[in-house]
Amino acid sequence: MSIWEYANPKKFMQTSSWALPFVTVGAVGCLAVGLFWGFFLTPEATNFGSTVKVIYVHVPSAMMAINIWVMMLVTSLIWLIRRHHVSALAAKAAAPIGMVMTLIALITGAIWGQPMWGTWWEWDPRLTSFLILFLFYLGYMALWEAIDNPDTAADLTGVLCLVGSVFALLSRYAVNFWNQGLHQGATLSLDKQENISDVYWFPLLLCIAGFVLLFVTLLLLRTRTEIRARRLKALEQRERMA
Amino acid sequence: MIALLTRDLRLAVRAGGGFGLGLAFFLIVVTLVPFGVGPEGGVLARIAPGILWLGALLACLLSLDRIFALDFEDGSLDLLATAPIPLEGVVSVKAAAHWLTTGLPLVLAAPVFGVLLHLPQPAYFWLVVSLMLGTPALSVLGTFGAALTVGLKRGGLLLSLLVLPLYVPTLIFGAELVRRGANGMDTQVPLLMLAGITAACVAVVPFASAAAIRVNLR
Amino acid sequence: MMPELGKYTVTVMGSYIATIALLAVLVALTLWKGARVKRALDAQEERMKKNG
Amino acid sequence: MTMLSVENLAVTRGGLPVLEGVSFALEAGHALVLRGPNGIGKTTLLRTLAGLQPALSGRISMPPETMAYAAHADGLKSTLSVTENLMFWASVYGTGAIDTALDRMNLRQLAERAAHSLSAGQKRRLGLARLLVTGRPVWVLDEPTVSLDAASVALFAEAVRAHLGSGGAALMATHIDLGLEEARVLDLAPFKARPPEEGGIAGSFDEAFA
Repeated sequence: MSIWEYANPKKFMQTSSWALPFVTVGAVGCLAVGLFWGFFLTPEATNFGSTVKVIYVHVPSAMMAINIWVMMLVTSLIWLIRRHHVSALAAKAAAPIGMVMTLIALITGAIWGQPMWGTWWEWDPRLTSFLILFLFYLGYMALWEAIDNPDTAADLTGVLCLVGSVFALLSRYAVNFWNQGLHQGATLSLDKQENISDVYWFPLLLCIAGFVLLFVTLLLLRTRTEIRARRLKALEQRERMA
Repeated sequence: MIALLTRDLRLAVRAGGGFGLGLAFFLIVVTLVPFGVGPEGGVLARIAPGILWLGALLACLLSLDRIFALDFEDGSLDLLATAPIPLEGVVSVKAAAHWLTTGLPLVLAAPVFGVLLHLPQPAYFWLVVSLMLGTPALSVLGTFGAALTVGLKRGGLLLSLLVLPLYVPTLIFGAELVRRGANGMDTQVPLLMLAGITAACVAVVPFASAAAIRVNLR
Repeated sequence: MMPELGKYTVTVMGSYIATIALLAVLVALTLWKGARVKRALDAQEERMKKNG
Repeated sequence: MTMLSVENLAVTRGGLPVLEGVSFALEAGHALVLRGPNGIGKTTLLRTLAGLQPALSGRISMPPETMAYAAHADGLKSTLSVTENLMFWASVYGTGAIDTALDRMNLRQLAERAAHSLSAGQKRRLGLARLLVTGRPVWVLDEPTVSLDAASVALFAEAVRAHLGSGGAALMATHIDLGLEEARVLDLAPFKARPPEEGGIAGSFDEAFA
């Protein structure tokens, strides 16, 4: 039983339809509990006031924005190397989710920045990098939309994703160099968990789990749709040829 | 390969668009900026490095969609792909021809436009150096974008959307180099980064461009 | 029940509402497109079965 | 001597198989004409042979650097003169001599004219002259006689015959009769790919989905 079996569209459809109810329930549950906990039951922080509650949407969405791009990079590579259609279609399905996550991170960041820094938008390295990431998502999706032949589109977007990843990283470095910013360091992220007290940590963890599960749910749904659309296209083409 | 380069240059000269249009566009951008921000020399001098870099970048962008489109339409691209030169070589030559017809004239003309924007004295040297080092990367990356969109009917706008994010690092380091040069600050880091990015792009991106062309011709 | 958000009410509420609204749009679009494609594919398969 | 042999080849267009089980061999001094209705996959087959797209399955064998491909479009640059167009391809293929090609295709008087001032038939002749300057023995031609009048078709047939006479080979896709009596004709209709349910070869996606 190899993992590549799931790259077969039919197998993927079966497995995903089995798994969907579980991840959906998980996503809804984690998100509901996590957001409720974060919004209603956490105390104010001394330096942030009640705005600390924004981290429950800001941090998970920002994490997902980056992780989804990484996932797209991996699936693009799998497509380019092993030519599994599901892999390419999963990358296509993930892009809009990643774009929305980036948008959420940007918007909540701007709303949060207003009282904290006194401005809606600051050309801070992190914010700027996310804006650039947003542009990469837009370009990637636009390229998918523009090309008729699905395999050509998968190949070209895969190559774009590879090149884009390198340049997204490079931009991150360049932007850092260009302007040292106002943004909190990684104090609120996973690797520095000792910096954040348990009161905030557990609901944050729940929210992160919720966002991940929500992503998986949407990804499965969207990939199923893409597989069906791809099959529809193949059938129509066959009909035209017959 | 040399034959391809001379052919492309000759085509650019005959078509007339190559050298002239990019420069004229650059001039217009530089002319319009003072109308937008006001004529005070101090303000202009401060933003001149950025404006000059941005102008060069946009002028470069303008001619990108023609890199492969004409060869695709008349079938030359099919024939070049079956010819005994590697496609990686073809796209490199295309990028070189684009640079010679748009990048190089911009580099040479930039100091003149710098005068119009009150660019500070010490910055001229760095302006030319940064454009000289940076514009090849713009051409190579633009060739990649053009290769991705070669078969598309409405590729122009998409091309800009794909290519502009890739220009971010080059723009940042290029403009930063000029700004630091103008203020007499240390220029080593942006200089090395700019040169490094260009060198890496020239070495690696043609492979991606050639792959994209192969997919598009399939 | 409503927690005291003080002067940051708009900030916190705004972030949550924006997030939930964007996610809701994404979910709605996903489900809508999913249903549409499924219907189209079923119709196509039905037709091809009928025609042999 | 076999210049090009194809065994059990299947080719795809847009991810779907269009032809399957195509086999033939092309000997030096011979010509093969591919026939078949529009959309059967003549162009797809020729592009696959030229290496522009991968074959779905099957084997193509030919010695390296023997093929010259000519597509529907001639790949001419309209602002360059006839000589410049030919010189370019001659140097790309490393042959460098264009005089025989100019004479054989009757382009001598037009040598300095810009390509955009040529008539459709003259352009086509220039496109075929490009094949001569490649110096490659195997010509793969897609609709070589489109927009040629009867006299030019005869001229073309003469050029092909001379090429075959000097040990070359030609593979052509065409609707009309070229007047090349010695050419073998291969009708592609029997090789039309069947749907997978009838035992046809499956395209990449169908295969994965089933």
